[in-house]
Amino acid sequence: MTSVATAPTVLTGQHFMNGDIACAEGALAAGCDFFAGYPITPSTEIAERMAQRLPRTGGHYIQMEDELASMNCILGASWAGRRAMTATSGPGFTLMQENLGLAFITETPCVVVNVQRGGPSTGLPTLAGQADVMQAKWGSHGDYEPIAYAPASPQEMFDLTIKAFNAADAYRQPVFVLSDEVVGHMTERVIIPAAEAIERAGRPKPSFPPGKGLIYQAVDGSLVPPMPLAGEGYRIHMTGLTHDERGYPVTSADVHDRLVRRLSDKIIRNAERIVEWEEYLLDDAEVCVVSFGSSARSARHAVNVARAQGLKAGLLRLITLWPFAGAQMSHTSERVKAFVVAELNLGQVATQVQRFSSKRVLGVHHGGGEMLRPERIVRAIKEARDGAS
Amino acid sequence: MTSVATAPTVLTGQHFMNGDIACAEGALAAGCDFFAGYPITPSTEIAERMAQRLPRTGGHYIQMEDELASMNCILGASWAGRRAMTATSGPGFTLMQENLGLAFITETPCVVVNVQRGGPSTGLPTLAGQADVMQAKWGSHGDYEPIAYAPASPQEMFDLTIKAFNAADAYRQPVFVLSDEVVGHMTERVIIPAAEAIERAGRPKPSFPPGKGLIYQAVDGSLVPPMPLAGEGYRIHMTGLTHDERGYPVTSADVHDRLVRRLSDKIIRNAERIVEWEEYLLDDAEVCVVSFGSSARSARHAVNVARAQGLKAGLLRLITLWPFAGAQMSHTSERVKAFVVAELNLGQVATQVQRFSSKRVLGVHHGGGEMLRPERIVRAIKEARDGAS
Amino acid sequence: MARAEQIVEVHPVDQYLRSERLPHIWCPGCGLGPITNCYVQAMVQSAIPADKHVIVSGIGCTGRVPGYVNIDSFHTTHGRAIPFATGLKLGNPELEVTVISGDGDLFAIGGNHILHAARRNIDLNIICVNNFNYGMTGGQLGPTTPRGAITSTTPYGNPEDALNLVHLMASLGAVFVARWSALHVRQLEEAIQRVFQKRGLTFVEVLAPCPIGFGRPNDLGEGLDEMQLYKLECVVDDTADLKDCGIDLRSHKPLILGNFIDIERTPYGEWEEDG
Amino acid sequence: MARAEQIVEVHPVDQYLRSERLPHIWCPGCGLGPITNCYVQAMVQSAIPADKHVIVSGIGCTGRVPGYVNIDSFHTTHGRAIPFATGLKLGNPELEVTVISGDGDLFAIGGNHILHAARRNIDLNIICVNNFNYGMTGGQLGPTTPRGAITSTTPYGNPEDALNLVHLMASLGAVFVARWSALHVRQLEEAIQRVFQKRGLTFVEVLAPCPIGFGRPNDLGEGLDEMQLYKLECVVDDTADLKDCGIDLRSHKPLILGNFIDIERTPYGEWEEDG
Amino acid sequence: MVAAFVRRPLDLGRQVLPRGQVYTIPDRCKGCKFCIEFCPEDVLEESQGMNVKGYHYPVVSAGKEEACVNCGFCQVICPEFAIFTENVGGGP
Amino acid sequence: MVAAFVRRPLDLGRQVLPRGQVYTIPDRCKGCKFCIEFCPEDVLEESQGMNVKGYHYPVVSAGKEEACVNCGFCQVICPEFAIFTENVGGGP
Amino acid sequence: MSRREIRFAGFGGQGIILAGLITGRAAALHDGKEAVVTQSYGPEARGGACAAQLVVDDMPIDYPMVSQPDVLVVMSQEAAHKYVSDLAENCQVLVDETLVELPAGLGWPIHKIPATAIAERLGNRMAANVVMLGFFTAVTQAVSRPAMEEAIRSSVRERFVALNMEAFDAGYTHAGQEA
Amino acid sequence: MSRREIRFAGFGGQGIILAGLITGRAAALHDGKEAVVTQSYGPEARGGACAAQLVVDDMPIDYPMVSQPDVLVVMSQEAAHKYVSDLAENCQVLVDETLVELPAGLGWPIHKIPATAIAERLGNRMAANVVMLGFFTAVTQAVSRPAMEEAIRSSVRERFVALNMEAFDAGYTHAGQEA
Ligand SMILES: Cc1ncc(C[n+]2csc(CCOP(=O)(O)OP(=O)(O)O)c2C)c(N)n1
Ligand SMILES: Cc1ncc(C[n+]2csc(CCOP(=O)(O)OP(=O)(O)O)c2C)c(N)n1
Ligand code: SF4
Ligand code: SF4
Ligand code: SF4
Ligand code: SF4
Ligand code: SF4
Ligand code: SF4
Ligand SMILES: [Mg+2]
Ligand SMILES: [Mg+2]
Repeated sequence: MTSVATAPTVLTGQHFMNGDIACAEGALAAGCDFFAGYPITPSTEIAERMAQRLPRTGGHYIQMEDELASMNCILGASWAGRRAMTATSGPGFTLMQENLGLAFITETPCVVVNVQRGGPSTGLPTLAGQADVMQAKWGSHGDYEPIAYAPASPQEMFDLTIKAFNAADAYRQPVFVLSDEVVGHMTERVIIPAAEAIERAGRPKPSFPPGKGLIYQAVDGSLVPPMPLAGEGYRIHMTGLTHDERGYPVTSADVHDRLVRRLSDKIIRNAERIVEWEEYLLDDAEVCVVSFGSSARSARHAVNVARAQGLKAGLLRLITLWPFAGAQMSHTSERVKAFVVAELNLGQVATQVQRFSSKRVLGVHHGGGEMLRPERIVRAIKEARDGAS
Repeated sequence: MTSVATAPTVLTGQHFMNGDIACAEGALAAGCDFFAGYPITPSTEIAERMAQRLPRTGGHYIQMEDELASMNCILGASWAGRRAMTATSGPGFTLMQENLGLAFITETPCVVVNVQRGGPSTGLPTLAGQADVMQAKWGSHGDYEPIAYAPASPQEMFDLTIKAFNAADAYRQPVFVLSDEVVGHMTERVIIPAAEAIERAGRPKPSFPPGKGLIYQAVDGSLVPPMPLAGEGYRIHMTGLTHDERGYPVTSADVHDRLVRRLSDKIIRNAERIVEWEEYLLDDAEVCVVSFGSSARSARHAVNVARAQGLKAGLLRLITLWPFAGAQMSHTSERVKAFVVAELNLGQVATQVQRFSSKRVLGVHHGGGEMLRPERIVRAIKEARDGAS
Repeated sequence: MARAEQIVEVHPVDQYLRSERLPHIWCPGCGLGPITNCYVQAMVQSAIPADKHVIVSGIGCTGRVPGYVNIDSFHTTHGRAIPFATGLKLGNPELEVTVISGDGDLFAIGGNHILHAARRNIDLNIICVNNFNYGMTGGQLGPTTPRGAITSTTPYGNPEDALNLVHLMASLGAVFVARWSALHVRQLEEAIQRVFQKRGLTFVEVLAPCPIGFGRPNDLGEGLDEMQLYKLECVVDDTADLKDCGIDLRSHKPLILGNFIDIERTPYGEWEEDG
Repeated sequence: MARAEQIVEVHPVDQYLRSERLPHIWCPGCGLGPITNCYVQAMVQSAIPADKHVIVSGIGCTGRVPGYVNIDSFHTTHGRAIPFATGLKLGNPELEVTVISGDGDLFAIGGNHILHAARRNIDLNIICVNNFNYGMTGGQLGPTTPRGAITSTTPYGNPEDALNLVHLMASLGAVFVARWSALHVRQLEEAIQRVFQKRGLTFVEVLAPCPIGFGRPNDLGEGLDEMQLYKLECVVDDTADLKDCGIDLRSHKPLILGNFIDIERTPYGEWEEDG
Repeated sequence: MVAAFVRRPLDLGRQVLPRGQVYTIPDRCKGCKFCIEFCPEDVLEESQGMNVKGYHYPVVSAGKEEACVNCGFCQVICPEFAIFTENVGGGP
Repeated sequence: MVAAFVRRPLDLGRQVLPRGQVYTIPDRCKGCKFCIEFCPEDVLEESQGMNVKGYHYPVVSAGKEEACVNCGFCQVICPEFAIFTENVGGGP
Repeated sequence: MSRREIRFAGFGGQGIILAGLITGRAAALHDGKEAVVTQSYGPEARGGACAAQLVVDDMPIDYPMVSQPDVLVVMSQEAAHKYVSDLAENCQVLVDETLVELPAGLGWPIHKIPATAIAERLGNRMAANVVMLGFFTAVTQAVSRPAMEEAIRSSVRERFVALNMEAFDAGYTHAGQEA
Repeated sequence: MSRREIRFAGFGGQGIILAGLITGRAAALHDGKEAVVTQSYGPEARGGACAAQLVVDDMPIDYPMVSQPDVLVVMSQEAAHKYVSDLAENCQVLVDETLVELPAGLGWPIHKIPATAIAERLGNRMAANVVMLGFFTAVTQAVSRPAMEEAIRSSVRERFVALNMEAFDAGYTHAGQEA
């Protein structure tokens, strides 16, 4: 389809939009010009919006035969120089895992949105879940370090999708927007800034001409090798096999160890720059509620209720889920008596909080299907305050 | 293919076998009569052995078009009453995750063997890794509680494969044999007992006649519903959607929560019965080395070396990786000064040990490609002893 | 005696339905109801006892059929009905296994499985409800959507060519290949009866209105309008050249129906060993 | 002047090879070397600059080809070369994208992608090296293994029928469909030249010896023996009825080769919008 | 070759036509009108009132009380299993 | 229609046949013998000695020093990029 | 005005969600309030129960779910069964009396309008939701009339604006005529 | 006898792995010792470097890898390059001199046998590995001759037993003739 830009890429202004649409608009604002996907509730609106918008903004939309194909397609597009994205939900996210692994080991930037629904399996297609948090870290075989943002509102669907694109290019790897059905389908005011005001970090390009450097060699101690594109003459070799700095496959434990450690380290060592969180009434809190995404809205409501009842509760809302805000947890752990982790799953982030604190960690969990009820969180805050001492 | 039993199912006697072959023989000894798979190094020998043995022992071997198909095929066979199995390695295991989710939510017994190689992605096809441990727990979207055995020798490939089949039937869910290339390709003495001596737990059948009970209702407080088979007249409805006790899809947060909690609880509450581990010289140990699979052999060697050097080290070898031996860790944590976790990945089991201990946890990690060198573990033991106080 | 209608509570096939689950989720005017009805009628009348009939689906509106039929029924994951059904059939060859699923489920995400099941000639009956779109997710482009058609992901017209399902299945060697519509319930019922009797992989495509996902956006109107269109434009030709049997409802070209292929080929599992 | 051979260190196409990686991993007698050689010759001689040529593969022995060719080259995951290549091509239409992969990679695990790429008529050149088995993993059954053949997972003979690749691709609408063998290097080179010039999805099957995985277990001998068999039993017939062009090397029936299909069909992305 | 989408009773030629009694389960009906439109004898029409879901279900038209030939088409075409007929004499 | 798998130089009918010089990179050779068996002029034979990998590589047979017609077949069929020829006069 | 919880309920195809969205948009973009709309639906693409929840507040809204609605708009019998219970004490219940019959004496203020019938009279049954919105605006004053009109204008297709304005007006006016 | 580490190295297709397995089997099943064989190979299906590692001990073996072999059997030049360095002080090095040339003065005891040539003489180049096993048995005494013969018998196909026994014997005998 001949794609001609006839519509503005950035819809500057105030909107009343749902999270899925805001995500699509965030992508466009970030310069996303390639979307390959496969419909799945509750993320379909993202694809539909992209199908409507991309052909009118000079980009390309293609609907693939499945999620495996979608994932690979955006990787190919990324090597062709596109800012590429796909959007899905649990079952599709699972099907993308193998080629997410390819993206991690080949350091191919891309953005993958998972609007979480109730799982496992087909589960509750139309209702919310937050049970893909650990999967986002561990869903593919082997070791790697993902970056995952967890928006809690349509506005954040917009904002964090932009950040996701920038992080993907900066660290040359997939970045996740780990939303959930409530946020994806919730409609609220979204403010889209002027195009100039939108930060777009570029993808680092090799500073050497073709043939004069190693494609997979990180420079300046950054751990992230600059990325040449297909067609530029660099005679790239990309492989999902363990490879050396030339990009060539090598059957060697040493090379493998070096490779996977660099891939991990480029994120771990930059964690401080990547990790984002929000604190609310934490300063004097005895109980720290940890939450994210739609559950964080229940949690904040609960903290307000608790405060009104005289309970010293505060909220640590995770804006990035991965890399995990371990340092923040350790730090907070020194100040509070106990943690309450509120999440729409059977206790995933809770396992991470446990790693970084020896204080009591209470979980407020629900298998999924509806937002966490604030009352339950308030009760847990009480229990945590009383139990902890 | 007309399959006639012309060969013995149980090859009673002493053998010099590699782990893959032992695994296949363990499956046959456990009564496995259905294998669907797709070749992948370093698990292919399992498929090849099954292809050779099943048609001669009254079973069925089919090679599918990919791992997604393989996984579904064994689920269908399981509902037809077969003891069904597949075997794969990292990339294939990842592709199986979506339909493993289906198996968990529909409570379909089956055994999935993952002979781990170096990852992520295609990685190091011919060399060992142990980096799919967390994936085995979290690889599919949504919450569920897997059972995973980690054999450390060909003999255990045989023994634990049998246990895997029994656990799959007892708990009505997939059970993993999480091996690695070293163990799969290592050849050692394997003793196969007499057929009568092999424990074969049966799959609980409904005690009620068709139409007189609910298919998905657990009885006797066991949390595991007995399993009718296709063709028996129970008019089964099986769905990957959230379902009630009749097996019917229900779009309800309450039903969902109840379902996923029961699915989790049937494992968590039986964890004591399922979890297996081995202790070696732990009684007076100051440093507890935690390890599993091939790495546990390096670890045991290292503990011996350490002891010879006067270091009070012991080994806690995980025989089951999931459910995680949290109680054992907490318990051990009270006795030792520090943990050393030795694994062929960048620190996966280590994150679990951290959850259950506030003692120092040192990791001896390697990205994969060769067995952990015992020297490194010995050094870590020293460091742990010196650092811990 | 004047015989106006009598109002009752039970339908004669209710015992073969999970009637406590009615009304089903399908929209008014959807073609899935008549098709389910045909399957149930054929199943009830077949020589095979209901206990040996099994129905398997993937995910989609069509994927919900097994949930309403009161026999052993398996609603698997999106695209994976066929390998699951393969396991059932090979695991217990006594079962009469029918797969019913949508065009997207069987030919988009599940395309590889139908290809290989046909190649192997697994003894399965496959009924594909072709409504030219992904109904369940709200009317997106699918592999059967004709070029130029409007869907929620092709707002400017579909830039892809559609698969011609009967042609593809015939070239893959399916032993029985037919196409009917949700209006042709008698012929459909008969075709289903025939596939129960055949050994090997059989394939029945059923054209069905999805007014929500496809009919309305493409000015084909409601379910009833599309059924009227079938009445007007369907032509039965069992000997048609399948290459030329692609379908575009909007084109007002004849829609070719028929029992096109009926051949013998030894099913998987019944070859004699060579070795 | 007597002209015996001269011993040198560099081959004329070395600059288009990642020659520092030679010798490659392929077994003696494998067909992959000559095929790589043909691709490189065709690529070098094509009107398109080497910088715009891209080669993409999945996993397998064939999947290693891109690793030896000194152009932009992508070795993806098993079965996924085509969607990756689709992204590359749509992302930058200037690229001349060739997919080269094995019969298992493209038609077993990757079958769904080739089906849909052909339906969409993505502008890709697909070269499928058919060695009738999974070479890389040690000679297992694949979708092209003929019935009755011995592989490491069909020790008693393969109970499945093989896919007829050229027939399938033709019925999916590929705009160019050819079959040659690793011996027919001249014709293969020419066919590759032609696909560089065609727009839309083209398909070239290349029969190739895999003595380890297929030749030896099926008494076809070493690579050289299989090449001799090609020499004796191949028949070129561009107009053959592709339905009848299945291949079983053990049968000693003629192996039909040729440039079978060469049609025009607008490639994906070049339709004018309808809406 | 236009499709004979409605199977006329085989015995149409005989003297005695079969007669059918129409039964409905109105609350199951979703008002698609398939039964009404495709009844070969035009036996049915939309109800005046609505069922619980707000749909008009089929009723036998005035004057058509004897018209049903029990061809069963309405029964098989009904998506909701909301209508069927029974032979009440006349034919076989 | 048996395949003409070897393309004879187009100018076979002319007076002056092209002549080729054979070049080899022996250590690349894996001894498949494709070049030897399919050379239309039977120019090549196996070496006596082995290369580093233990394979016998091609050498020009005694008495065949002038026989190569530079058809290039050995060059394209060689899996290892271990042999090629160059025109050394005679033909174009 | 502090937090006000509003639920629109009916079946798919009635434009229930759209009614919620228009109201939310009116509040958020034209009345300068905080507003959030959430929706719930089952697997049904059409015909099934569906509801839109709207919370309007002067302060930022954390928890967007409706626990006990202050306003309930009911447009199907099924919705009535499901939602007319456990309401806030002074919950205003608005019903489309064309489609819904409520038992007497429920204890909440009930406001009836034959919205579907009115829409049919205006020539398009599909406009019943906007008839209801007019009624809703007049009865509840949860949003201003100009904001609502503006929101409708920017939410429906050009060629339907006139019809919808008429529908809105009919509903709004009906409020004055309520028995 | 305590832990003894043995490495067989050559290229794929030579039967290197099989040689290791036969030896391990002889030790584990017929000599009543503990034995474990591990193997390493690259992506190559054939022709690439390959090696079998064998550890034999009287005690159960934890770490199965060979760190510093006590016996090294070399059957290709590439293997020689790769492995003839960093050996245990008294490591016995056995080479197939048909294929491998070692520089002089390496400092380890070198035992040479033209295994491939002998096998070719016996009519099958593929039997070079068993020729080497005969030589290995005689030179290293790591396993007993009867155990080895038994292991060979149960590891090769019926019709090749005679050939292999001959090969074994030729290798074994050659040890006596070593220079
Ligand atoms: C892995 C996965 N991807 C996507 C979906 C979402 N999904 C559900 S049904 C469906 C398509 C249904 O189309 P079709 O098979 O034609 O059935 P119909 O609803 O039209 O009957 C999709 C894309 C899913 N459930 N799982
Ligand atoms: C997901 C996944 N499954 C399985 C494998 C193992 N595997 C690698 S290559 C291959 C088959 C190769 O066969 P083919 O494509 O015909 O290539 P050939 O080696 O014959 O050239 C398989 C099964 C893999 N790498 N990834
Ligand atoms: S969306 Fe389409 S296919 Fe699904 S129930 Fe409605 S009409 Fe039928
Ligand atoms: S295994 Fe077969 S395909 Fe692979 S390199 Fe060897 S001969 Fe070639
Ligand atoms: S049985 Fe036939 S004639 Fe009678 S009402 Fe039904 S469709 Fe009409
Ligand atoms: S066919 Fe069934 S659902 Fe449709 S109008 Fe008639 S009775 Fe109602
Ligand atoms: S160029 Fe032709 S004639 Fe000369 S050696 Fe090679 S194959 Fe023979
Ligand atoms: S074709 Fe190449 S590899 Fe084969 S023998 Fe000749 S030179 Fe050697
Ligand atoms: Mg469909
Ligand atoms: Mg192959």
